[in-house]
Amino acid sequence: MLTVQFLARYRESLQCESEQLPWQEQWQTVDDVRQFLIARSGPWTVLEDPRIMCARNQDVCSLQEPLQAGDELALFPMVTGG
Amino acid sequence: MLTVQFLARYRESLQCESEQLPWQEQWQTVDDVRQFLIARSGPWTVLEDPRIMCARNQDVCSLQEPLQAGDELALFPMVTGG
Amino acid sequence: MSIRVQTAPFDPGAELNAVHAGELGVGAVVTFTGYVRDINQDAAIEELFLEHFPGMTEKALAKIRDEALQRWPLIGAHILHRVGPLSLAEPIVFVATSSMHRSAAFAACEFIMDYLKTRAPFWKKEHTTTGSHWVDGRDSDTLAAARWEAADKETR
Amino acid sequence: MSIRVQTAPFDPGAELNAVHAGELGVGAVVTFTGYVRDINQDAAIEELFLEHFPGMTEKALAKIRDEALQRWPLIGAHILHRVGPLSLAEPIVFVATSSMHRSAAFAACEFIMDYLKTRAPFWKKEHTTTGSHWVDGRDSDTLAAARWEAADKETR
Repeated sequence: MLTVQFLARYRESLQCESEQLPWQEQWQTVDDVRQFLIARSGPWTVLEDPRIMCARNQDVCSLQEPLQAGDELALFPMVTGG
Repeated sequence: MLTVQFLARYRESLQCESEQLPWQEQWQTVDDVRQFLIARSGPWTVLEDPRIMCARNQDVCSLQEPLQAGDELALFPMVTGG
Repeated sequence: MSIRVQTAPFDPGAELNAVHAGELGVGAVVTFTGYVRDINQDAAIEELFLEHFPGMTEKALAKIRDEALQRWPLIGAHILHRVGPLSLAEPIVFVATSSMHRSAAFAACEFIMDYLKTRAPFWKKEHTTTGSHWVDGRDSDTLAAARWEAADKETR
Repeated sequence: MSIRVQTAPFDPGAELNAVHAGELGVGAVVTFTGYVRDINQDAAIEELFLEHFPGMTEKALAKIRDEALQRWPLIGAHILHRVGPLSLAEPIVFVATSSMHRSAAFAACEFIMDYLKTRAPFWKKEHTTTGSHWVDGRDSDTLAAARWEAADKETR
Protein backbone atom coordinates (compact mmCIF):
# COMPACT_ATOMS: atom_id res chain seq x y z
CA MET A 1 0.00 0.00 0.00
CA LEU A 2 1.09 3.58 -0.70
CA THR A 3 -0.65 6.61 0.77
CA VAL A 4 -0.63 9.64 -1.55
CA GLN A 5 -1.65 13.09 -0.34
CA PHE A 6 -2.49 16.02 -2.62
CA LEU A 7 -2.15 19.55 -1.33
CA ALA A 8 -3.31 23.09 -2.13
CA ARG A 9 -4.02 23.61 -5.84
CA TYR A 10 -3.60 19.92 -6.67
CA ARG A 11 -6.13 18.89 -3.99
CA GLU A 12 -8.64 21.35 -5.44
CA SER A 13 -8.07 20.28 -9.07
CA LEU A 14 -8.28 16.58 -8.22
CA GLN A 15 -11.03 17.00 -5.64
CA CYS A 16 -9.03 14.49 -3.67
CA GLU A 17 -7.06 14.98 -0.47
CA SER A 18 -5.60 11.54 -0.02
CA GLU A 19 -5.64 8.17 -1.74
CA GLN A 20 -4.48 4.67 -0.82
CA LEU A 21 -2.86 2.89 -3.78
CA PRO A 22 -2.16 -0.85 -3.81
CA TRP A 23 1.65 -1.17 -4.05
CA GLN A 24 3.00 -2.05 -7.51
CA GLU A 25 6.28 -3.92 -7.83
CA GLN A 26 7.50 -1.80 -10.79
CA TRP A 27 7.41 1.45 -8.76
CA GLN A 28 10.91 2.52 -7.85
CA THR A 29 10.80 6.30 -7.45
CA VAL A 30 8.34 9.09 -6.71
CA ASP A 31 8.28 9.88 -10.41
CA ASP A 32 7.03 6.36 -11.28
CA VAL A 33 3.96 6.93 -9.09
CA ARG A 34 3.49 10.40 -10.54
CA GLN A 35 3.53 8.99 -14.12
CA PHE A 36 1.04 6.31 -13.05
CA LEU A 37 -1.32 9.06 -11.81
CA ILE A 38 -0.83 11.30 -14.88
CA ALA A 39 -1.77 8.30 -17.10
CA ARG A 40 -5.28 8.51 -15.64
CA SER A 41 -5.54 11.68 -17.80
CA GLY A 42 -8.23 14.36 -17.35
CA PRO A 43 -7.66 16.38 -14.16
CA TRP A 44 -4.62 14.20 -13.27
CA THR A 45 -2.51 15.96 -15.90
CA VAL A 46 -2.18 18.77 -13.31
CA LEU A 47 0.67 16.60 -11.98
CA GLU A 48 2.67 17.33 -15.16
CA ASP A 49 3.44 20.70 -13.50
CA PRO A 50 7.22 21.18 -14.07
CA ARG A 51 7.50 22.82 -10.63
CA ILE A 52 5.82 19.96 -8.78
CA MET A 53 7.27 19.24 -5.32
CA CYS A 54 7.06 16.08 -3.24
CA ALA A 55 7.71 14.74 0.23
CA ARG A 56 8.35 11.16 1.27
CA ASN A 57 7.29 10.43 4.84
CA GLN A 58 7.05 14.18 5.46
CA ASP A 59 10.52 15.09 4.23
CA VAL A 60 10.84 17.17 1.08
CA CYS A 61 12.57 15.03 -1.57
CA SER A 62 13.24 14.92 -5.30
CA LEU A 63 11.17 13.06 -7.89
CA GLN A 64 14.04 10.55 -8.06
CA GLU A 65 13.61 9.56 -4.40
CA PRO A 66 13.20 5.75 -4.05
CA LEU A 67 9.87 4.58 -2.61
CA GLN A 68 8.79 1.43 -0.89
CA ALA A 69 5.50 -0.12 0.17
CA GLY A 70 4.08 1.57 3.26
CA ASP A 71 5.50 5.02 2.44
CA GLU A 72 3.47 8.19 2.66
CA LEU A 73 3.96 10.32 -0.44
CA ALA A 74 2.79 13.93 -0.71
CA LEU A 75 2.55 15.75 -4.04
CA PHE A 76 2.19 19.53 -3.99
CA PRO A 77 2.79 22.67 -6.05
CA MET A 78 5.75 24.98 -5.43
CA VAL A 79 5.44 26.35 -1.91
CA THR A 80 4.57 30.03 -1.37
CA GLY A 81 4.80 30.68 2.38
CA GLY A 82 6.73 33.33 4.25
CA MET B 1 43.31 79.16 11.56
CA LEU B 2 42.58 75.45 11.89
CA THR B 3 40.33 74.00 14.57
CA VAL B 4 41.41 70.54 15.75
CA GLN B 5 39.18 68.38 17.93
CA PHE B 6 40.36 65.34 19.88
CA LEU B 7 37.87 62.66 20.84
CA ALA B 8 37.50 59.74 23.25
CA ARG B 9 40.84 58.16 24.23
CA TYR B 10 42.86 60.89 22.51
CA ARG B 11 41.00 63.64 24.37
CA GLU B 12 41.76 61.88 27.65
CA SER B 13 45.45 61.28 26.86
CA LEU B 14 45.97 64.84 25.66
CA GLN B 15 43.73 66.39 28.29
CA CYS B 16 42.57 68.57 25.43
CA GLU B 17 39.21 68.64 23.68
CA SER B 18 39.86 71.25 21.03
CA GLU B 19 42.64 73.52 19.89
CA GLN B 20 42.92 76.47 17.48
CA LEU B 21 46.10 76.31 15.41
CA PRO B 22 47.39 79.28 13.36
CA TRP B 23 47.34 78.12 9.73
CA GLN B 24 50.73 77.11 8.27
CA GLU B 25 51.30 77.40 4.53
CA GLN B 26 53.18 74.08 4.29
CA TRP B 27 50.16 72.07 5.51
CA GLN B 28 48.57 70.24 2.62
CA THR B 29 46.87 67.18 4.12
CA VAL B 30 45.45 65.91 7.40
CA ASP B 31 48.62 63.90 7.87
CA ASP B 32 50.79 67.04 7.76
CA VAL B 33 48.91 68.46 10.74
CA ARG B 34 49.06 65.11 12.52
CA GLN B 35 52.86 64.98 12.06
CA PHE B 36 53.10 68.57 13.37
CA LEU B 37 51.24 67.50 16.51
CA ILE B 38 53.25 64.28 16.99
CA ALA B 39 56.44 66.37 16.84
CA ARG B 40 55.41 67.96 20.12
CA SER B 41 56.34 64.54 21.60
CA GLY B 42 55.23 63.40 25.09
CA PRO B 43 51.50 62.61 25.20
CA TRP B 44 51.11 63.71 21.55
CA THR B 45 52.71 60.49 20.32
CA VAL B 46 49.29 58.91 20.97
CA LEU B 47 48.50 60.26 17.48
CA GLU B 48 50.98 57.74 16.01
CA ASP B 49 48.17 55.18 16.47
CA PRO B 50 48.13 53.22 13.17
CA ARG B 51 44.32 52.98 13.40
CA ILE B 52 43.79 56.73 13.84
CA MET B 53 40.69 58.10 12.11
CA CYS B 54 39.89 61.64 11.07
CA ALA B 55 37.08 63.84 9.84
CA ARG B 56 37.32 67.08 7.88
CA ASN B 57 34.39 69.40 8.51
CA GLN B 58 32.49 66.51 10.08
CA ASP B 59 32.93 64.03 7.23
CA VAL B 60 35.09 60.97 7.80
CA CYS B 61 38.12 61.21 5.49
CA SER B 62 41.56 59.69 4.97
CA LEU B 63 44.85 61.07 6.29
CA GLN B 64 45.59 62.14 2.70
CA GLU B 65 42.56 64.48 2.61
CA PRO B 66 43.63 68.04 1.57
CA LEU B 67 43.05 70.74 4.18
CA GLN B 68 42.68 74.48 3.97
CA ALA B 69 42.61 77.37 6.41
CA GLY B 70 39.30 77.57 8.25
CA ASP B 71 38.69 73.81 8.23
CA GLU B 72 37.58 71.88 11.26
CA LEU B 73 39.65 68.75 11.71
CA ALA B 74 38.76 65.96 14.14
CA LEU B 75 41.23 63.24 15.15
CA PHE B 76 39.91 60.16 16.89
CA PRO B 77 40.63 56.48 17.58
CA MET B 78 38.92 53.67 15.65
CA VAL B 79 35.20 53.92 16.32
CA THR B 80 33.49 51.24 18.45
CA GLY B 81 29.76 52.00 18.32
CA GLY B 82 26.88 49.72 17.44
CA MET C 1 14.63 27.90 20.01
CA SER C 2 10.92 27.92 19.31
CA ILE C 3 9.11 26.70 16.19
CA ARG C 4 5.48 27.82 16.13
CA VAL C 5 2.74 27.45 13.51
CA GLN C 6 -0.47 29.12 14.58
CA THR C 7 -3.77 30.56 13.37
CA ALA C 8 -3.74 33.31 16.04
CA PRO C 9 -2.24 36.72 15.16
CA PHE C 10 1.07 37.64 16.79
CA ASP C 11 2.97 40.80 17.72
CA PRO C 12 6.41 40.99 16.03
CA GLY C 13 7.65 43.60 18.54
CA ALA C 14 6.78 41.40 21.51
CA GLU C 15 8.51 38.47 19.78
CA LEU C 16 11.70 40.49 19.24
CA ASN C 17 11.82 41.55 22.88
CA ALA C 18 11.17 37.98 24.04
CA VAL C 19 14.24 36.73 22.14
CA HIS C 20 16.58 38.94 24.12
CA ALA C 21 14.75 38.45 27.40
CA GLY C 22 15.09 34.69 27.04
CA GLU C 23 18.79 34.41 26.25
CA LEU C 24 21.81 35.44 28.29
CA GLY C 25 24.87 36.84 26.58
CA VAL C 26 23.15 37.92 23.40
CA GLY C 27 24.96 40.75 21.63
CA ALA C 28 23.02 40.79 18.36
CA VAL C 29 19.47 39.94 17.33
CA VAL C 30 18.38 39.98 13.68
CA THR C 31 14.70 39.64 12.81
CA PHE C 32 12.73 39.23 9.63
CA THR C 33 9.00 39.98 9.58
CA GLY C 34 6.89 39.30 6.50
CA TYR C 35 3.54 41.08 6.20
CA VAL C 36 0.45 40.75 4.03
CA ARG C 37 0.83 43.78 1.78
CA ASP C 38 -1.79 46.42 2.34
CA ILE C 39 -1.46 47.79 -1.15
CA ASN C 40 -1.04 45.50 -4.16
CA GLN C 41 -1.26 45.50 -7.94
CA ASP C 42 -4.67 43.92 -7.51
CA ALA C 43 -6.41 46.33 -5.16
CA ALA C 44 -9.34 43.96 -4.87
CA ILE C 45 -7.62 41.54 -2.49
CA GLU C 46 -9.71 41.17 0.65
CA GLU C 47 -8.03 38.37 2.53
CA LEU C 48 -5.17 35.91 2.33
CA PHE C 49 -5.52 32.24 3.24
CA LEU C 50 -2.44 30.24 4.26
CA GLU C 51 -2.81 26.50 3.73
CA HIS C 52 -0.19 24.18 5.19
CA PHE C 53 0.51 20.44 5.53
CA PRO C 54 -0.11 19.87 9.25
CA GLY C 55 1.79 16.58 9.54
CA MET C 56 4.91 18.06 8.04
CA THR C 57 5.04 21.80 8.66
CA GLU C 58 6.71 22.00 12.06
CA LYS C 59 9.08 19.20 11.15
CA ALA C 60 10.13 21.04 7.97
CA LEU C 61 10.70 24.28 9.88
CA ALA C 62 12.70 22.51 12.61
CA LYS C 63 14.90 20.94 9.92
CA ILE C 64 15.62 24.38 8.42
CA ARG C 65 16.31 25.82 11.89
CA ASP C 66 18.66 22.92 12.71
CA GLU C 67 20.58 23.39 9.46
CA ALA C 68 21.09 27.08 10.37
CA LEU C 69 22.33 26.07 13.83
CA GLN C 70 24.86 23.73 12.25
CA ARG C 71 26.13 26.35 9.82
CA TRP C 72 26.52 29.33 12.16
CA PRO C 73 27.43 29.88 15.84
CA LEU C 74 23.99 31.01 17.01
CA ILE C 75 22.62 31.48 20.50
CA GLY C 76 19.05 31.09 19.28
CA ALA C 77 16.88 30.71 16.17
CA HIS C 78 13.11 31.13 16.23
CA ILE C 79 10.46 30.68 13.55
CA LEU C 80 6.80 31.68 13.85
CA HIS C 81 4.36 31.29 10.93
CA ARG C 82 0.67 32.05 10.64
CA VAL C 83 -1.77 29.69 8.90
CA GLY C 84 -5.45 30.06 8.03
CA PRO C 85 -7.13 33.36 7.15
CA LEU C 86 -5.08 36.57 7.37
CA SER C 87 -6.16 40.17 6.98
CA LEU C 88 -4.29 42.81 4.98
CA ALA C 89 -1.19 44.21 6.72
CA GLU C 90 -1.04 41.38 9.28
CA PRO C 91 2.32 39.71 9.99
CA ILE C 92 2.62 36.29 8.29
CA VAL C 93 6.06 35.16 9.36
CA PHE C 94 8.65 36.11 11.96
CA VAL C 95 12.20 34.76 12.11
CA ALA C 96 14.72 35.81 14.75
CA THR C 97 18.35 34.77 15.12
CA SER C 98 20.67 35.76 17.94
CA SER C 99 24.41 35.43 18.31
CA MET C 100 27.44 36.98 19.92
CA HIS C 101 28.37 38.70 16.65
CA ARG C 102 26.19 40.14 13.97
CA SER C 103 27.40 38.45 10.79
CA ALA C 104 26.23 34.99 11.91
CA ALA C 105 22.81 36.35 12.92
CA PHE C 106 22.34 38.13 9.58
CA ALA C 107 23.39 35.16 7.45
CA ALA C 108 21.33 32.65 9.44
CA CYS C 109 18.17 34.77 9.38
CA GLU C 110 18.35 35.21 5.60
CA PHE C 111 19.18 31.50 5.13
CA ILE C 112 16.14 30.46 7.18
CA MET C 113 13.85 32.72 5.13
CA ASP C 114 15.28 31.50 1.79
CA TYR C 115 14.80 27.87 2.80
CA LEU C 116 11.37 28.49 4.35
CA LYS C 117 10.25 30.10 1.07
CA THR C 118 11.28 27.04 -0.96
CA ARG C 119 10.94 24.03 1.38
CA ALA C 120 8.29 24.67 4.02
CA PRO C 121 4.81 23.42 3.06
CA PHE C 122 2.77 26.62 2.98
CA TRP C 123 0.59 27.86 0.13
CA LYS C 124 -1.02 31.29 -0.20
CA LYS C 125 -4.48 31.76 -1.66
CA GLU C 126 -5.76 35.28 -2.33
CA HIS C 127 -9.43 36.00 -1.89
CA THR C 128 -10.51 38.93 -4.06
CA THR C 129 -13.83 40.59 -4.84
CA THR C 130 -13.94 38.58 -8.10
CA GLY C 131 -12.91 35.16 -6.74
CA SER C 132 -10.00 33.24 -5.29
CA HIS C 133 -6.66 32.16 -6.74
CA TRP C 134 -3.51 30.40 -5.58
CA VAL C 135 -0.37 32.53 -5.54
CA ASP C 136 2.34 31.33 -7.95
CA GLY C 137 5.73 30.23 -6.66
CA ARG C 138 8.61 32.51 -7.63
CA ASP C 139 11.78 31.40 -9.40
CA SER C 140 13.63 34.18 -7.58
CA ASP C 141 13.02 32.28 -4.33
CA THR C 142 14.44 29.08 -5.82
CA LEU C 143 17.53 31.01 -6.93
CA ALA C 144 17.91 32.63 -3.50
CA ALA C 145 17.93 29.22 -1.82
CA ALA C 146 20.33 27.78 -4.41
CA ARG C 147 22.91 30.47 -3.57
CA TRP C 148 23.48 28.86 -0.15
CA GLU C 149 24.15 25.46 -1.70
CA ALA C 150 26.64 27.00 -4.14
CA ALA C 151 28.37 28.88 -1.29
CA ASP C 152 28.50 25.63 0.63
CA LYS C 153 30.26 23.78 -2.18
CA GLU C 154 32.81 26.58 -2.63
CA THR C 155 33.95 26.41 0.98
CA ARG C 156 34.33 22.62 1.03
CA MET D 1 13.32 57.40 7.58
CA SER D 2 14.36 58.42 11.05
CA ILE D 3 17.87 58.97 12.41
CA ARG D 4 17.91 59.27 16.19
CA VAL D 5 20.77 59.61 18.68
CA GLN D 6 19.54 59.69 22.25
CA THR D 7 20.48 59.18 25.87
CA ALA D 8 17.04 57.77 26.76
CA PRO D 9 16.49 54.00 26.66
CA PHE D 10 14.30 52.63 23.87
CA ASP D 11 12.12 49.59 23.22
CA PRO D 12 13.26 47.57 20.15
CA GLY D 13 9.88 45.82 19.86
CA ALA D 14 7.98 49.10 19.75
CA GLU D 15 10.45 50.37 17.14
CA LEU D 16 9.91 47.31 14.93
CA ASN D 17 6.14 47.69 15.07
CA ALA D 18 6.38 51.42 14.32
CA VAL D 19 8.28 50.71 11.09
CA HIS D 20 5.41 48.72 9.64
CA ALA D 21 2.72 50.99 11.06
CA GLY D 22 4.33 53.98 9.37
CA GLU D 23 4.78 52.62 5.86
CA LEU D 24 2.19 51.40 3.34
CA GLY D 25 2.99 48.51 1.04
CA VAL D 26 5.74 47.00 3.17
CA GLY D 27 6.22 43.27 2.60
CA ALA D 28 9.43 42.74 4.55
CA VAL D 29 11.06 44.34 7.57
CA VAL D 30 14.55 43.35 8.73
CA THR D 31 15.87 44.62 12.05
CA PHE D 32 19.17 44.51 13.86
CA THR D 33 19.35 45.16 17.58
CA GLY D 34 22.66 45.36 19.40
CA TYR D 35 22.67 44.91 23.19
CA VAL D 36 25.12 45.48 26.00
CA ARG D 37 26.09 41.91 26.84
CA ASP D 38 24.91 40.78 30.22
CA ILE D 39 27.64 38.20 30.54
CA ASN D 40 31.19 38.91 29.44
CA GLN D 41 34.72 37.58 29.78
CA ASP D 42 35.23 40.32 32.34
CA ALA D 43 32.39 39.74 34.79
CA ALA D 44 33.30 42.94 36.62
CA ILE D 45 31.74 45.28 34.05
CA GLU D 46 29.18 47.49 35.74
CA GLU D 47 28.23 50.01 33.09
CA LEU D 48 29.00 51.01 29.53
CA PHE D 49 29.49 54.63 28.48
CA LEU D 50 28.93 55.63 24.85
CA GLU D 51 30.78 58.79 23.84
CA HIS D 52 29.96 60.38 20.51
CA PHE D 53 30.90 63.48 18.46
CA PRO D 54 27.72 65.55 18.72
CA GLY D 55 28.40 67.82 15.73
CA MET D 56 28.93 64.89 13.40
CA THR D 57 27.01 61.85 14.66
CA GLU D 58 23.61 62.35 13.05
CA LYS D 59 25.21 63.58 9.83
CA ALA D 60 27.40 60.47 9.65
CA LEU D 61 24.41 58.18 10.25
CA ALA D 62 22.31 60.00 7.65
CA LYS D 63 25.12 59.58 5.12
CA ILE D 64 25.23 55.81 5.75
CA ARG D 65 21.43 55.60 5.53
CA ASP D 66 21.44 57.57 2.25
CA GLU D 67 24.09 55.30 0.74
CA ALA D 68 21.90 52.28 1.59
CA LEU D 69 18.90 53.98 -0.05
CA GLN D 70 20.95 54.51 -3.21
CA ARG D 71 22.16 50.92 -3.34
CA TRP D 72 18.88 49.08 -2.71
CA PRO D 73 15.17 49.64 -3.47
CA LEU D 74 14.04 50.31 0.11
CA ILE D 75 10.78 51.67 1.43
CA GLY D 76 12.41 52.82 4.65
CA ALA D 77 15.66 52.77 6.64
CA HIS D 78 15.85 53.76 10.30
CA ILE D 79 18.78 54.10 12.69
CA LEU D 80 18.54 54.64 16.45
CA HIS D 81 21.64 54.78 18.67
CA ARG D 82 22.03 55.33 22.39
CA VAL D 83 24.74 57.57 23.86
CA GLY D 84 25.80 58.24 27.45
CA PRO D 85 25.63 55.68 30.26
CA LEU D 86 24.08 52.26 29.50
CA SER D 87 23.28 49.40 31.85
CA LEU D 88 24.02 45.74 31.15
CA ALA D 89 21.57 44.06 28.72
CA GLU D 90 20.18 47.39 27.44
CA PRO D 91 19.77 47.90 23.69
CA ILE D 92 22.53 50.12 22.22
CA VAL D 93 21.57 50.27 18.56
CA PHE D 94 18.53 49.49 16.42
CA VAL D 95 18.50 49.44 12.62
CA ALA D 96 15.41 48.61 10.56
CA THR D 97 15.06 48.37 6.79
CA SER D 98 11.84 47.74 4.90
CA SER D 99 11.23 46.82 1.29
CA MET D 100 8.87 45.01 -1.02
CA HIS D 101 11.19 42.00 -1.13
CA ARG D 102 13.41 40.57 1.51
CA SER D 103 16.84 40.43 -0.14
CA ALA D 104 17.14 44.23 -0.34
CA ALA D 105 16.07 44.64 3.29
CA PHE D 106 18.61 42.03 4.50
CA ALA D 107 21.52 43.45 2.51
CA ALA D 108 20.77 47.07 3.43
CA CYS D 109 20.41 46.33 7.16
CA GLU D 110 23.75 44.51 7.28
CA PHE D 111 25.41 47.22 5.17
CA ILE D 112 24.19 49.95 7.54
CA MET D 113 25.54 48.06 10.56
CA ASP D 114 28.92 47.37 8.91
CA TYR D 115 29.32 51.04 8.00
CA LEU D 116 28.02 52.28 11.36
CA LYS D 117 30.61 50.10 13.11
CA THR D 118 33.47 51.61 11.10
CA ARG D 119 32.40 55.18 10.23
CA ALA D 120 30.00 56.53 12.85
CA PRO D 121 31.71 58.49 15.65
CA PHE D 122 30.85 56.42 18.72
CA TRP D 123 33.30 55.08 21.30
CA LYS D 124 32.55 52.59 24.06
CA LYS D 125 34.10 52.86 27.50
CA GLU D 126 33.60 50.07 30.00
CA HIS D 127 33.35 50.90 33.69
CA THR D 128 34.44 47.97 35.85
CA THR D 129 34.93 47.42 39.55
CA THR D 130 38.67 48.00 39.03
CA GLY D 131 38.54 51.05 36.76
CA SER D 132 37.52 52.22 33.30
CA HIS D 133 38.91 51.43 29.85
CA TRP D 134 38.13 52.26 26.24
CA VAL D 135 37.00 49.34 24.11
CA ASP D 136 39.38 48.50 21.23
CA GLY D 137 38.20 48.73 17.64
CA ARG D 138 37.98 45.42 15.82
CA ASP D 139 39.71 44.59 12.53
CA SER D 140 36.82 42.20 11.77
CA ASP D 141 34.54 45.26 11.53
CA THR D 142 36.92 46.96 9.09
CA LEU D 143 36.95 43.80 6.97
CA ALA D 144 33.14 43.52 7.07
CA ALA D 145 32.78 47.08 5.74
CA ALA D 146 35.46 46.51 3.08
CA ARG D 147 33.46 43.60 1.64
CA TRP D 148 30.80 46.04 0.40
CA GLU D 149 33.36 48.15 -1.42
CA ALA D 150 34.84 45.03 -3.08
CA ALA D 151 31.35 43.86 -4.09
CA ASP D 152 30.68 47.30 -5.47
CA LYS D 153 33.79 47.24 -7.67
CA GLU D 154 32.96 43.78 -9.01
CA THR D 155 29.56 44.84 -10.28
CA ARG D 156 30.79 48.01 -11.99
